[in-house]
Amino acid sequence: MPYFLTAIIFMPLLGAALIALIPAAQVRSIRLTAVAFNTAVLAAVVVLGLNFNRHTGLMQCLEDRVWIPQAGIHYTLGVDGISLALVFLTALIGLLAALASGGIVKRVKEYFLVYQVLMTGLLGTFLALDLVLFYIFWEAVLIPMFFLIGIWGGPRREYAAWKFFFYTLAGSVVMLVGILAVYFSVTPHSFNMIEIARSSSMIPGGVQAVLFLMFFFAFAIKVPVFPFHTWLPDAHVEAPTPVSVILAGVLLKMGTYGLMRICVPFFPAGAVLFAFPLAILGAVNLIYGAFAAFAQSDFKKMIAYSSVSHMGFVLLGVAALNVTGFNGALLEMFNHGVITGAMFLLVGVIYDRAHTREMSAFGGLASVMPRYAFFLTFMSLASLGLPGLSGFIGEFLALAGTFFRFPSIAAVSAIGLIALVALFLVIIKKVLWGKPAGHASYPDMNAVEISVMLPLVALTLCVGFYPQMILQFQTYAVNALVGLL
Amino acid sequence: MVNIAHFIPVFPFVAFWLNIIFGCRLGVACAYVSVGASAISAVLAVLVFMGLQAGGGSYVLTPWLSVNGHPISLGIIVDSLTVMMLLVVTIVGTLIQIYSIGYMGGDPRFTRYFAYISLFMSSMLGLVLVDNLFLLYIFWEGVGLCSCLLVAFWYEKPAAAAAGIKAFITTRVGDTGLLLGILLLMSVGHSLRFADMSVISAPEPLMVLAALLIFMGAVGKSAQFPLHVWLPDAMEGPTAVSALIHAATMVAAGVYLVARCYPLFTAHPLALQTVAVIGAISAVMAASIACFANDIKKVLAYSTISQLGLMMLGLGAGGYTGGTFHLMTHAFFKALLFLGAGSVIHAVHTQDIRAMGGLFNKMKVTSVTFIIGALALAGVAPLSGFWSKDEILTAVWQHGNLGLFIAAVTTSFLTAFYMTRLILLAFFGESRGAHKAHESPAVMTMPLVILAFFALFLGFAGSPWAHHAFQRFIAPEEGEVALDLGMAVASTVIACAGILTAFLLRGKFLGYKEGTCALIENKYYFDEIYDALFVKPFHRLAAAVARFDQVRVDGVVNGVSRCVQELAQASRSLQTGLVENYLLAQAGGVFVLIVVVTLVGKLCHIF
Amino acid sequence: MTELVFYIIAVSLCAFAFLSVTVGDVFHSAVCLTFTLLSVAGVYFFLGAPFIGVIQILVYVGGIMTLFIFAIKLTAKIGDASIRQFTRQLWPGAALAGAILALLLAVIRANAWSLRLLPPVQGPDLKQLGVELLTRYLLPFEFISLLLLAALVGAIVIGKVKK
Amino acid sequence: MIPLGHFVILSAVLFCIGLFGVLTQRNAIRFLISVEIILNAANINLVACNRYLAPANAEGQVVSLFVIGVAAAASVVGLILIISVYRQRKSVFLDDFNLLKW
Repeated sequence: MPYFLTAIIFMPLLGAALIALIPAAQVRSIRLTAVAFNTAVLAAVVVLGLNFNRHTGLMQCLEDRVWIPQAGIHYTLGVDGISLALVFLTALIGLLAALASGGIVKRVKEYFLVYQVLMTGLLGTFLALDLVLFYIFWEAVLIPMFFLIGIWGGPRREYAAWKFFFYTLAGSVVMLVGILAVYFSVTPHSFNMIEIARSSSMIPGGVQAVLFLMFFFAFAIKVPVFPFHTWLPDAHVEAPTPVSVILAGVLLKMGTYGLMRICVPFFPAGAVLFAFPLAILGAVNLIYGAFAAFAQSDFKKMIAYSSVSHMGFVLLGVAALNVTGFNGALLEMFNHGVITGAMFLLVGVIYDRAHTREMSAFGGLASVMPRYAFFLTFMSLASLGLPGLSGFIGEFLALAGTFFRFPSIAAVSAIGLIALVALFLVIIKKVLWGKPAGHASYPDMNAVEISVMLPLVALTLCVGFYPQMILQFQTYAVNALVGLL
Repeated sequence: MVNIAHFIPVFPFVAFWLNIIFGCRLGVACAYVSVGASAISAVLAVLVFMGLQAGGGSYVLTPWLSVNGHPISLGIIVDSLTVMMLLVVTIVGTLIQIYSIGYMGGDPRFTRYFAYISLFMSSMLGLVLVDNLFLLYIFWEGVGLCSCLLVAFWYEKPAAAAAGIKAFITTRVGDTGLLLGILLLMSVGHSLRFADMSVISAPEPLMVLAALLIFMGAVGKSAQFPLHVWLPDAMEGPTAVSALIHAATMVAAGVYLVARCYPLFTAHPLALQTVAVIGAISAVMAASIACFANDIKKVLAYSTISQLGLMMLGLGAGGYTGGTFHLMTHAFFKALLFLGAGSVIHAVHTQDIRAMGGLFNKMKVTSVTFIIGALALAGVAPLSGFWSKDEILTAVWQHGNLGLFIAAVTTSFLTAFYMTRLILLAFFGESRGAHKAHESPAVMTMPLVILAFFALFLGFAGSPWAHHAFQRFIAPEEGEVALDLGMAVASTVIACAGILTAFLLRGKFLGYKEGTCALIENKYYFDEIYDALFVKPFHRLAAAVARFDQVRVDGVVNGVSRCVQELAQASRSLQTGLVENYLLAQAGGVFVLIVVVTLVGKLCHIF
Repeated sequence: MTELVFYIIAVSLCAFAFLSVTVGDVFHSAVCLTFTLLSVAGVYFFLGAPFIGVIQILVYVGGIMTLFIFAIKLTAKIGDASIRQFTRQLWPGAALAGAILALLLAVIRANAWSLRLLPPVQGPDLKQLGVELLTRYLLPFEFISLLLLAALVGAIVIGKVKK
Repeated sequence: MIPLGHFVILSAVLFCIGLFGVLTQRNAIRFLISVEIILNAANINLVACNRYLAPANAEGQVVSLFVIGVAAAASVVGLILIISVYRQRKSVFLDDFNLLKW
């Protein structure tokens, strides 16, 4: 199908245009339009997945048009096993977060407008194959996110929004310089990501190392890698629930996706050189995030820091530079999107009722809200990496990959595993267990909330039981990636 | 018949989802769903057992995952060890679930209880069926989760909630070792299948390390020293749970794991020796604590640790049959003891044995079955415990290490002692509580009777009269076995000595002043030490990390932004608005420019 | 002889210029400027550019200086000598100006063309100037006229007293 | 005969006096006076160089004519601005006009 990827990317934007035409007072039709368009995107992505050739590591559905010939910039799109799962995740989380946006009552029209633009940026980032195009989409994500946090956020929203914006921008600027440097260091000069990956051996080792670091800096902020992570808790705490879900579920993956799409294939020598430091950073992320999360008193902040911890697994997997590690990293990216997205939804559910996120204010909710208790327990267990649920497979593969390359780091990371268990059990204990006090009147989760959770629960279970569901799409792409090293 | 084995865990799993989703509507009926499911599993297990006569084997259901090019398949292993575990788990599990109908009756979360139990059954059965370590790990964590959820079943009680978390985290420490062991085995041994355990060749130190890491998982799950601290606390859960999970099945999984990976251990004596030593330490330590415990369930919990230690000791000393045999007999009589204790607690609403007394006349069935269980545990011939314990003692004796043998003997003696003390205090003497005790309903006593039957006669499977059927079943390759008569006499004498000592000291039990043996009464201060060594530092470290994050890491970020602001602020004051200042700066700039241009010109001339 | 006259003019030129930026009274400084401008005109005559010299006298002394005197008179009371006439950066300014002078002098000294003497060829005469202005430099020339017109209009607009 | 250097030196001295004035004058009118001195210094330079270095051409003189013209325009506008500001603020001192900052 020609222009199928273009259609996927710009469908949300079309939705935005349509929403712009609806009078602001018709909140209901605005919501419906947004949901409808996100459903359409999800359907299109499912069609894409069904037509996806699982037996090749090459790019599929390629689209290539000259865009700015004077600068050698093309409009290139394509999908492979590395991006497919993330595109699906984006579409799914996008739809669920749109469904969960019922709590947004302020300037609904603007909200969904910005939201749709965000979706276009996210999908574009994962599908772009031209560095300049990638950069444009990358930045296009930043601006709507800035507004979503800055306008619809909590009390310290402006601080959080600015912090997020400047932090990410600082990384992007370095990346822009890196993009230009890459363009000039390959012959023929090209922004095409496939060609650059193919001719990566042309770049001398030292240059590769420097460029690797430049790109890594940009991606590290997005992931976020310790010590560039402090924007994340602030942004999460201030962002409204659906935005948090997008932020944790999809946005963070842009960083790790960049690592796998750009850092490793473009600069294999740099990747090999920095694999060990990267693995150390992964272990630090894992342990540090878990510990930092443990001491928080704000529910959302705990989950935010646990995200930092989980992204440590992804880093470990990438640092392993082997098939197992890459598979684990990709799977963990997907799983983290599903699980942590669900966790933020659950935090939102309880925040809607209690209007606070202080852990000390909860307790005994298992008796008051049994369905909520089920979902929270389920997702916490998935988060802590309980075997049988999806989180475990990704973590295990990432850890196994690391173990094959750096056994000592994998062994140290085990501390993080224990800390994560402690963290999520304590969350369960503090929120659900104990005697209910003062909040006996909270209604249990309603149909909309449950219907948003159910697909995530189903995915968590299915991937946990049958990881090939996701892995089968990425096998060849990962093998191709390892082949570049 | 063997290849129906993989259906065994499916039924409880279905029962779990049925109870979770339709639990509210099913009400009390959900108990029948769970009991029915595990009864079907039991029937299947028996069928598999009978099919085993035609030869066991392992089969692969489906490839599942590929790690580093090594396929991990969903494979099932069916051999004597598996079948023994299947039988134990399904039979004991079914009986305990029946018992639970009475014991948990009226609980507001009745359905939830049975859902968890079914999930546990399913995980436990999966655990013993799978043919490789990786899948075992999955179910291993699954039973750990169920244990945690069931210990914290009455989560309104802070102690229960804390115990649940403690159970999960402590075992998770061991499990992390197991996970690392799996990774190590995978990277050096290239196979996780139990069938390949004996043929894996890799550098000796790495294999020892792998074996020890795997053993670490067993230590956590079987509550062995030094990870035993969670099991006594886990007694906060419903007593039926204690019986099923924390006595009969789950805690025995550690022993099962060692038995399953036995070739790995026997190939490396250091690993095997470690197993024996850890088992010996656990056995003696826990037995000594049990002598001073006053909570009926705590006595039994420590007894469980001690007996599991004894099994480990047996395995470590090379007594494969002894260890596994004791695992089986112990499952039955310890389940019986716990259920009996539950029955008592149900009747008197206290767990303190000093507040019981004189129950024998009020609760005939419970008392008799409990005493049968206690005697079996104490190892009095010819009850089941005698036979299995005798095997272990023989094995340890033949192993030749005197220290280990003394430990085993001491454990036997102490076991007989504390069980007699428990019975004397709880069932005989005067009634010390103002309670009207009564016998439990039939749904609870019936399983007691059945279990007592097993406790009485199961041991004969290992006796000469049955031609050592168990030994031939579990380890046919070990060849002809014979009863060491001397050892049998010795072990009976030891047990009797323990019982006798308890009788002699019976007057002193009640008047015993606390603090005389502070070290043992306080469980060797393990909780306190761990609290000071791990728990508190963990919290402190977490707080420190959070503070560090806020102050230092974020401080740097905010500091950078503040620097920019300050810089802007500072450069603001340069903008005086006075044209003369601007001009001065401009002229200065011109001056500098001229200097630079001339200098550069000069330099160009020079070079 | 002519050299001597030139040097006298040069020295007085510098002196008047210096006085015009240092004397206390603004009116005096305007007078000094007048003399400065006249001296500059004199220098032009020495350089064989009598037309420029005449224009200098006409435009500057006749036109611009008149404006200055008007301006000074219109802002009358500031002629008061007691008011501080220098900004706070007198000495930095003086030092910088001196430094630049020293630098310029050094540069001039170091260059050979500074010793060049008057060439025998006659300089451009009035006719040549006129032709150049109306041919090659026609556009700038017209721009200057436009600029003057704009300045005129602008001055009227700005100077108009608003009611 | 007078060497070119002397004219240039004269121009330089005059320029620096003007520069000094520009840097130090508080009174706006004297500021403008200083500007005129600088312009004259430039003019001397232009005419002198024209005469000495390229006597056949008239560029220097043409440009100096332009300079005079522009200077005239500049001082007209400058002075009228000063008068206008004086009407508003009753001051011609530059340090009283420091609103254009931050």
